[in-house]
Amino acid sequence: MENLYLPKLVTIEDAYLETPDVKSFRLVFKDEALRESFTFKTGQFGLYSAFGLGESTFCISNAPTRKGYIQCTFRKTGRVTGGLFDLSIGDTMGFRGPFGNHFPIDEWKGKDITFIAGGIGLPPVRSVILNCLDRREDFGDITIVYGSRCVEDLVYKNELQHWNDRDDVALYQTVDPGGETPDWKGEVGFVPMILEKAAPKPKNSIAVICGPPIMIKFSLSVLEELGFSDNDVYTTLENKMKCGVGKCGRCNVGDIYICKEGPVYTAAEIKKMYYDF
Amino acid sequence: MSQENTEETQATETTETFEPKIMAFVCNWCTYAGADLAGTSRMEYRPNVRIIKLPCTGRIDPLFIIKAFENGADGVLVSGCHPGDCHYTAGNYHAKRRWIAFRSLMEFTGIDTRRLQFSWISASEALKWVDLINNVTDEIKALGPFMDFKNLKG
Amino acid sequence: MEKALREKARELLTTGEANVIIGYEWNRRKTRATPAFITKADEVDRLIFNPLCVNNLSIYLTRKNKDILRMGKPAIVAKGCDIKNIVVLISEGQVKREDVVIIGMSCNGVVYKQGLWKGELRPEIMPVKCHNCDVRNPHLTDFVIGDHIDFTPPETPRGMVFDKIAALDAKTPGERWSFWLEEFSRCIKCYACRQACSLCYCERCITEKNVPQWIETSAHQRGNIAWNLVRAMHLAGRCTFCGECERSCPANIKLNLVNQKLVLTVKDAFDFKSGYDEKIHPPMIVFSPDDTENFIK
Amino acid sequence: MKAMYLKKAELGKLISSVQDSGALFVGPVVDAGNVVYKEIGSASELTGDYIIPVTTYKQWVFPQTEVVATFAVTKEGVDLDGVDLDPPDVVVFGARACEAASLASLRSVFTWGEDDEFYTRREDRITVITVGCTAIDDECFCTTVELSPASTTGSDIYLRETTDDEYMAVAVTKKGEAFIKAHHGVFHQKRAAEPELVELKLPEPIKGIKKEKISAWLARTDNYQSELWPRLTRKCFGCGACTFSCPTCHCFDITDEGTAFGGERRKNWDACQFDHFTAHASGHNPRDTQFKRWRNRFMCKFKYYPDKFKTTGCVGCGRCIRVCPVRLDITEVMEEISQISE
Repeated sequence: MENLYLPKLVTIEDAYLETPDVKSFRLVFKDEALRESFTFKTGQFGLYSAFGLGESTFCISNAPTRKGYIQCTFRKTGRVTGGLFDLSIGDTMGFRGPFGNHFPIDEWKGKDITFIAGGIGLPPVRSVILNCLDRREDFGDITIVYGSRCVEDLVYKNELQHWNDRDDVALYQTVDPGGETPDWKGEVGFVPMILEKAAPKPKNSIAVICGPPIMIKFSLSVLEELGFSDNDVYTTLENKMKCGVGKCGRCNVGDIYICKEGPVYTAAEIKKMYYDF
Repeated sequence: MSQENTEETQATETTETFEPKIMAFVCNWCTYAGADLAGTSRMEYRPNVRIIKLPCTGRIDPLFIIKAFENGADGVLVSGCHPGDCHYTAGNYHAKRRWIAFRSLMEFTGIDTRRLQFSWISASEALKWVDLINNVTDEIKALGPFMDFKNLKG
Repeated sequence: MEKALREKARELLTTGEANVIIGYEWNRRKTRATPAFITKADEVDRLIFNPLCVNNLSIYLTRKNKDILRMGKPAIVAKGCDIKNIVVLISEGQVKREDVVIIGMSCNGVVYKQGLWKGELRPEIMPVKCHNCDVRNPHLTDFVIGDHIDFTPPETPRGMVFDKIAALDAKTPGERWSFWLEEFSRCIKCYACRQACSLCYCERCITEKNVPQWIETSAHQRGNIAWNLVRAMHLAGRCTFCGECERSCPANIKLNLVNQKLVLTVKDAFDFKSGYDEKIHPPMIVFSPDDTENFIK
Repeated sequence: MKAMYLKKAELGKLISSVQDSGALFVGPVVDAGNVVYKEIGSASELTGDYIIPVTTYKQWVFPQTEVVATFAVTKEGVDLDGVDLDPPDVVVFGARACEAASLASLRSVFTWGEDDEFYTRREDRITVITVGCTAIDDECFCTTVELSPASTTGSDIYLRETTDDEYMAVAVTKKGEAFIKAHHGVFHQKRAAEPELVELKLPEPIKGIKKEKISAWLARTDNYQSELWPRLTRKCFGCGACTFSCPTCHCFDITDEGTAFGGERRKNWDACQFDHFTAHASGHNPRDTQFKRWRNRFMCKFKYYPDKFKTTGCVGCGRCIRVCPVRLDITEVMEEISQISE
């Protein structure tokens, strides 16, 4: 019987503590055939099981161009993520997915791309960044603005270093005022302010945003001032999900089921939705 | 419930050698110390009891007791400092009020109150602890496995 | 009576003594009374009061209903039995006495379920609480609407609930267990009992606490027994026997029996009846060194 | 297929015939003062004196709680087992026309995109035998939502009572035809004169309600913020009685039960009326007050279902009105919306 709710078993191949409460896993399917056949698109998400505790939803944070494994990053907040957080290399967990729509990267060929992320909002964006970097010649300028509350809370520190070292990426790292350490070399200030400073050119350009609602709100108005069209600004909507397949009825924003029709939307599409955030 | 439980239940049903599982919720300062004294004094008593130590009997939520039964306990023992001896002055008095109501509720619901026992045991009463555990174990052994809860459909 | 109520409501709204009147109004067909929130003085004529006004409106004073709290200072239309709940809310620090205007209604009784109403209040359709009511003249009020009612409740409470409790007490534990198993098995976990209860005011109920998941949320026997026992226990010494939980239960589970059993237990053990004096602490948060029991070894 | 007849006195025969075939027979019985659907053993348990049972028969296609996977955690890893569902045949007798129409709505959700076989396998094996209503109450409003006691949508067999204590049975679907054939010993053809049918009772359509006006008003996203929502629905205190007794409500939760060593994953009914239904782990809740949750229920019935799934979201059975502890009447909201949009 086709069981929509039956997860696939995955093994934690690598685990990495990003911040005191954020962990990244690198997962491989137990089923070797599935390792080969599994594909996903950038922006899609999965449901991750800690057996005995339940399932939790977060994005797949690696790029589909790097095959054979899944990466995810999550913050320990509740029952399931708390359980997942306690797992370590070699442990088994469950995965269902991939679900949802994806970023239309192929349509972005030849354009400049600006990534704007805050805190734990970087993982979904990372998938797009990696995808774009793997096909670097397809795109114009790449700008990344990433900030968090404090230096300790920045995720993917190694990767940030790597992006910083590249000549073909403009990386702006920032922490909220008061969150800096004495040896902090990045910016200090909220993400929207730094975005204003980075001032990406709006023409022939795409912006991808992910982060806390308040950051999204102010970044959107900055982008608007810079002259970005709502059709060129992408974000991913996150809502509580249980089934991932449009049955359980809780992720809807108005008539839109985020898990099936989302989570990736342009700002223009979001403005047309019922206000149910 | 875990498969371990159901297997064990089935096993105990078929044999004469039923060994009850007894859950004891005890306070850190008196009963636990009493049980500890029994241990350090090399007193022997029935191994059927599993102890959960809490700071005070006032911390014992009736929910713990329900949860213990749900998870396959055949009996539950709750024990703490004698009235007036509470390390936190009055935790056991509050607990006593709660137990009066809870025991009445359990009785009204039809749960055999012999499976839910309460006692006061001080840090020096190792003997009382040993006797209590032996008695409670015998009593619950005689009652057999607590099928009321084990038979609940999950 | 309704006229006096409307006048009082108009006065409270115009003077600004209250911003919202929580009362009752007719439904569209005028067959049922339903809660109403009146904020404008020219709408007070919607207010009604009759034996169909069975809801315990004190639920709207709790923090569960934040959007109602945001409407401003409430004046609540309350029968004596509803006032008992307000008293408990005050004694537990949930509501400040000065933050609510209580319009007490003299009451001759209500109907247990509104569907039973055929235009006349007969004893058979009244809930047990009404037959034993000692607060037909409301006890904690700012204003009383209606005439003084001469009614002396029976010395020892009577009625079906008490008979059933006595009958159950006389049975063996095994029989009681099967009775409750059957009752609780019908539970569908809609939590109407919790939501209807003004004393279940937690913003996060124990069933919603999931680290660990104390009470299984599935509506199977195990989860249902745990939920119903814990709900009853959380109301021990607090329940005023307003009966809203049982009335709201779509599965007709006899919640009044467990609740009243605990009311009786608390009365016997601590000589306390909840809902009469807002200055006395509820029995489960205080103690007396003289509390006696016969089961602690 | 021609109309067949079934003597009321021979229901017992039908029940044993169904049970002999290995199927469950579900019908309305009185339980603790309520008429509910229940699996029954004999005809004496059935009641004929009801408007509509308080509970729905959706529990036989979408159980309140069901295991979707079991797992055991061992040193080596996790043993995970799916469920190979083989549900029994179920015959629901005495359904009402309104409720029968709801299975199509549930199916549309559970087969949208991927098929939820926990639902479809059960629904494939259910036979719905509807009895036309000869009594109604104030809460019935099927005629307001374009159904009626005479509609056969969703029924497999439609029964009408006759004045000589029989049912006239019309097979609506192939499944119904097959059912009558399988139990042909109980059904018979009328030989004498045409029987007289007991007249159906139809609720008067509520005049103030205009369906097109409601959809047009709901379609405007600015009306989502209308003051009407809090005004009419703030008395709702957020229990799940309406959703759990609704034949088209489909929301569920997926939860794990057990210990660190093993347990099961369950699919349980859930309700959009509960405050934690949409709450994020961060504490943010998109529907943080009760009127927003109630608004979602209304929108789901009258906007999302019709637009997205092309099925009806509300069949007018009136159960949500009957069970509501604060008597929040969905038709009053429909009427109000129809009127303000004039």
